[in-house]
Amino acid sequence: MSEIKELLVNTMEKIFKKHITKETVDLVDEGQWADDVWRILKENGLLAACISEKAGGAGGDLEDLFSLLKMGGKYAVPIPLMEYIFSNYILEKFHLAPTDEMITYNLSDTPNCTLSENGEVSGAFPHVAWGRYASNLVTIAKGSGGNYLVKVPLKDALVKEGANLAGEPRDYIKLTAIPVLEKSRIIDYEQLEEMILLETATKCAVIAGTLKKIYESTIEYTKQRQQFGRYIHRFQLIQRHIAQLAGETVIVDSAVDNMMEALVEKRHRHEIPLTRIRIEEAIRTVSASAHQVHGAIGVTYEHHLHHYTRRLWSYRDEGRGHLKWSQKLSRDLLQSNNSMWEFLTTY
Amino acid sequence: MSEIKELLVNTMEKIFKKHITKETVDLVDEGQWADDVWRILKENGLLAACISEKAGGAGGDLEDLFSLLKMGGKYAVPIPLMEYIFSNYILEKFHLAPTDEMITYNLSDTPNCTLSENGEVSGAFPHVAWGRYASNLVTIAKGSGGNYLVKVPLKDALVKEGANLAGEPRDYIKLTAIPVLEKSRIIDYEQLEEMILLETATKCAVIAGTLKKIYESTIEYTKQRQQFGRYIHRFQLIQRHIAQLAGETVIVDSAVDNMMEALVEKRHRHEIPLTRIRIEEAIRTVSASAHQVHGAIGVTYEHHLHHYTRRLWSYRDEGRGHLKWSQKLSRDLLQSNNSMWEFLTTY
Amino acid sequence: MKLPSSQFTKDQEKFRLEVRSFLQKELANRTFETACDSWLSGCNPQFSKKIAEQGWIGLTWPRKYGGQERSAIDRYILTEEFLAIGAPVAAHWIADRQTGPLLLRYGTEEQRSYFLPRITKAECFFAIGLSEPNSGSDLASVSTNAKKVEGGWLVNGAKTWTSNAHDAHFMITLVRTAPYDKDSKHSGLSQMILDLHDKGVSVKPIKYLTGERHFNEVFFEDVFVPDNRIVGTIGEGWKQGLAELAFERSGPERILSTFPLLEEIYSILKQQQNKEAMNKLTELVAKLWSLRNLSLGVAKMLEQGGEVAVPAALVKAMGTQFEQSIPEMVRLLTETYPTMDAQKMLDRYMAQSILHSPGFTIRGGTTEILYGIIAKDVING
Amino acid sequence: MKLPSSQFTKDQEKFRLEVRSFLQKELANRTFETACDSWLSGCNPQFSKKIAEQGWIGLTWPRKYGGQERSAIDRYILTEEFLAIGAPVAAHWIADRQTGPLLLRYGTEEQRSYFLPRITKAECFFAIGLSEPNSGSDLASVSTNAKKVEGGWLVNGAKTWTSNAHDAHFMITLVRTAPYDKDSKHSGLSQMILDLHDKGVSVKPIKYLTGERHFNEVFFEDVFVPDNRIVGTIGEGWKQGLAELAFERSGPERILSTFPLLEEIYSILKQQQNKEAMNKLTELVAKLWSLRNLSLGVAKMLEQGGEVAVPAALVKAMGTQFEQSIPEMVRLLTETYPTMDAQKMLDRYMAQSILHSPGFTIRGGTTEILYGIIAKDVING
Repeated sequence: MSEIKELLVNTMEKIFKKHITKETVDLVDEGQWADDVWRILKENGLLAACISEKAGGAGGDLEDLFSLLKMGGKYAVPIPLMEYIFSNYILEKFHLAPTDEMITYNLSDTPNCTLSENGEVSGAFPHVAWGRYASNLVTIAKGSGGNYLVKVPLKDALVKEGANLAGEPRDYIKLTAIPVLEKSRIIDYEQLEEMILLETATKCAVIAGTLKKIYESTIEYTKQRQQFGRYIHRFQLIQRHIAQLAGETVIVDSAVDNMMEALVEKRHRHEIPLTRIRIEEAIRTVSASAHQVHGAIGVTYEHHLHHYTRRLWSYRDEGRGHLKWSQKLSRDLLQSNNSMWEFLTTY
Repeated sequence: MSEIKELLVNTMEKIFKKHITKETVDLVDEGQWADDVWRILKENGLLAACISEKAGGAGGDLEDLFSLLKMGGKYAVPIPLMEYIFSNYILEKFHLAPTDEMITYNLSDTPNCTLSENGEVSGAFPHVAWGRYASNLVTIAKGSGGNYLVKVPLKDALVKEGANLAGEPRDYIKLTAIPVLEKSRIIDYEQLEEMILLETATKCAVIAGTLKKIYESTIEYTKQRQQFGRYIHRFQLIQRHIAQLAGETVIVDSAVDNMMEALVEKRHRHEIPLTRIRIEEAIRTVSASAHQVHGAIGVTYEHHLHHYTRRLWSYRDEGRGHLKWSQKLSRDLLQSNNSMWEFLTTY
Repeated sequence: MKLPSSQFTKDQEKFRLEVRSFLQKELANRTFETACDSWLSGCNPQFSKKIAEQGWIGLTWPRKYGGQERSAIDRYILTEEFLAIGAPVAAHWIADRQTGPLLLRYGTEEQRSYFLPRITKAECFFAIGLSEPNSGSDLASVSTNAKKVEGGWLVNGAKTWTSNAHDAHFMITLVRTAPYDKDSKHSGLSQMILDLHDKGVSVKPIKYLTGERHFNEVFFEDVFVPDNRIVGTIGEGWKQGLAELAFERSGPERILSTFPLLEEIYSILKQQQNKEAMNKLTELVAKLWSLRNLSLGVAKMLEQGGEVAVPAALVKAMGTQFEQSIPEMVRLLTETYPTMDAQKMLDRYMAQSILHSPGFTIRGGTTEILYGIIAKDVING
Repeated sequence: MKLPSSQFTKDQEKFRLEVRSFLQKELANRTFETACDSWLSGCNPQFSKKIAEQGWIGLTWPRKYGGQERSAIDRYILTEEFLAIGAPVAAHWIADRQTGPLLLRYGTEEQRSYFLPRITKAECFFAIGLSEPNSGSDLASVSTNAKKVEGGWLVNGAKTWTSNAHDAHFMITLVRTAPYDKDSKHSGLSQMILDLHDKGVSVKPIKYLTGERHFNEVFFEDVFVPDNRIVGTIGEGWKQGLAELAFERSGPERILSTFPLLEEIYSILKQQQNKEAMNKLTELVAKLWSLRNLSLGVAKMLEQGGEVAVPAALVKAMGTQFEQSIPEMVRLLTETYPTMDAQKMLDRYMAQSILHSPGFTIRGGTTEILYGIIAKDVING
């Protein structure tokens, strides 16, 4: 990472650290909107990261975007940071206008939403992230001749509130003949796949940040907690947990960095699925080890650990998960003429 | 277990302990026949266990048989104990005459061996246990109208020597128009399955004995070996291995006992596959943990550990293994009208 | 360690079906909803009343105390059926599993006649007061203390992680009746029955990570405990408590907490006729089958009075890892979207299992502590 | 710890293909047979000669010592290609990986000019003498001692588990040059180059569990080591040895020992067009991909002079568990009958992998020791 990037990350982290406390994150569980966090991130231009300046964004490259997403994961940011940024990023990438209104998205490789001839969208979506707060939805609609990326207003949508395991809004949204605000040209299968790849990549970055937070926080705990008259990090069985936490965290961190570079160099077709598949084990190991080390205190609402572990348990089942990515990668491997070693060493 | 049974087991164990040393087991790797062991077990009537007295056997029930097989596994007995006993057991069960000549068997649910009208057997078998030493082979041959259990002499067979990972003879045997010594009536699919169930059950007993030996021997080692000035059983990470070894050993022991009782009560259709499937994990965990605890000394030929671990690694891939048993059980589960809980609690 | 195998008698089979059909009827009548981890987090006093009406609390206890004098195996069967269907039996669980046997072993006649009949009628629920804010796994370090006064003891201190203390009437409390002696860490501890509604007792909820109220901190400020509420012998509290551990550790609740999820995925895979996933499921079934054999073997051995410390601790260590692994395995067999209020039962049981799982390998002795106990027992014996 | 990512330059890619095509040709010519764990158990001095002829031993070393002055990443690529194809490079492995860098860092000019060119020509193989019969993981407790005499040192004692000492010419030996001091366990140790053909040295084979000769006990009876064979500073042996550990721990040989088996099962599953098994295989591929990124990241960081003790130890701890898991995973994907002389490559690689696996998590630092090292480093820093 260049020095200027490091400076940027440090500045970001200062803002997150100052404004996102346990109590702020609790707001999500209480069904409240963390307006301060939203306002401050917006004021600091963080919500416009990686949107070009000509489209009203703050500029920056993919590396900045990923740093921000990791930070969002690390602080369990109680607003739709990833959803807002990703929606706008996709809009710009497909030549629609980003917005500074609240926006979220829903992506599926088998869209169950239609676009009529006169530009009206109808369809239903389960589990739309932060849907109740959003003014707009980005999604794929099946229209004449193919699929379109559309931006739809939500003020006339039917919204039924729901939540994921972390208490984050995941709302059922039904659209009945809602006129689109904008639509793209026809999107082919590869373009749709590309969007889903990108979505998965952003999720991986968020998860990497969350894993890191759990790791750091658990290490800290082992330095403070005593049992049988010793700090618990001195017990071999705790050391084993520490080593496993460190291992999974550094593996995912390095996987996400490599994935991000692959994305920059447009050779990410396999790197994103590989990262996503590998993250599965990290989530399992890290959440289990962290809770085991924390003991009873870690399963209380008072302690902050669950804000991160519940998010991991939620995120792994949202969007295209490891099962589907395994099948996808598996198909490519079955059709490949390369050896495994060639697959791993050819870019 | 009744007191008389316990006495029997203790007597058996004394014989095994006295006559089966590391050096005796080494003979197998050296390609030698452990004649002393064979002679002594025979003299003590152990090779005729569970064969009825009227068929020239020593009597005894399934519990005795399983105790003997466990003992065979525990001492890595360097002769075809299980093969000899099982062959004769099957012969008697299907109304053919047991023999006191050396005998082995080959079973497959898709026999690739034919029985001609004039009673001659032709076919080839890979990996026949101790084939080079056997005078007779028990196997299934496809004849007119169906499958038959046959006893075939091996003196005119083509034998190519081979070995499993433990160095035990596993020979390629080819029969060309060899006249059978005896054949059964036509054997139907259920009867064939029943034979394979029985074979799997006997293997499970042998494996249970081998697991127990590794467990006991590893515990002993942790009491003798010092590192960093302490006995290694005092280190938490070694204690974790000890607990896992104890857990897998006691689980398999109890599974085999339950399986054996089910066999006695003829409700073993699922108990044998369940035992065999569960054993898979025990082999993996026990062999890995035992080697890890022993460190470098445990991978030397000088140490006895490998005689047991190599046998486990061999046995798990012989006969019908966990993959096929999983598929079998899976088929039953897919067709069942019971709930899982009914499946587990109904006999 | 040779354990008995897991056959049941005809009468036992009959009893199982009787319990099962009762529970299925109650389920159909919506008296309760199936849930994972219901034995500890499903506190429903009304439902416990119904169980009491069947005579199923204190099943093994003497008739003169309201029990049925049935065998421990009958009780094992009863408990299994509760767990398999995910019934909310937490209200009376501790009193039935721990308090009853403790009083039958160490209690006075007065204590037995007073408490046991009330427990069997589900009129009297118990909590356990062991852990303290700073003790964690190191139970010998408890510092809640009782000072001798005229006619009884004055208790000061606090207990934490006491499940369901807010619904319980009494608490078996481990207190220090003599100063801590580092050379004899386990001496000087005693067990007392504390009335949770007494003056000086305050119960403060600790929210579980799901936001549900589940366990509590309980504070004592000069709480007077009369002499007749001491259990057993003063100073023998540690030993008395240990004696019950094998029962607590080896029960079916260390294997079956997430069973409803396993049952549900089985039903789904059958509907799908999904061979590939069912092949994988057989491994879970084999694990469960063998753990259950072990747990049952320990139960039978306990009834015969055999030594079972190691296998009992093994059931807890291996069983809780097994129940914890079920949601992680199930998610490899089908796609799920776990939420606590999901319509699809699979998703709901997944959510319950995932969120309650972390506790399985912590409560009642962490896996790490158990490994040490098992290894020491194996080495010494 | 932020590690560099694993991109290669065009030149590096070219070099990889050059190595690969050389090895494939040799394989086709039957110069060697692919085998698992060949980097440590495949000792073939003739093959090492061929590698030397390519200039591929001491690839990174200064030209004046016979090296090519290539980058550590080039060497990483070279090593990976050896491992991926399972080439028998054990004869020169230790000299190339450890002795060369050690002498370049701590050796005298005379030692460098004498040994390095010979190593690069595959004329001179090295072993390492660390463990002793009673030291095991506790290396600080070594007791082989060297006494100062006129012009050198007299060495007495024994080393054990020295891989390939029977094929090596010299051994870098850790000896005690000052009495053991329990308050400063790591002081008083020194590194010396011992000629294995010297008077007083005897090499006794220790058979591996496969029956193969692989490691040895080496005994010293008044072996004279001249002063010019001391490496670095007397008393600094522990520190000098530690400095190289990151290289030793994080290399591709901690991930790829069983790679030929993975390659073979991939080819079989493709032939079978076995979707179900291939789905499972993607998990192994993702693990390997991520471990390789980590290992490469450490290699790049090392070249930049960064601090990598923790991630290097993590590569060893996680990587060796991964390579050990491959045979266990492969057997879930297809039926196998592993034997050492099987015709089917899958069965042969399975046998090699199963029988050699136990050593992976023991040699070069047991997993248990690594966990402690990692945890301590993490906690302190």
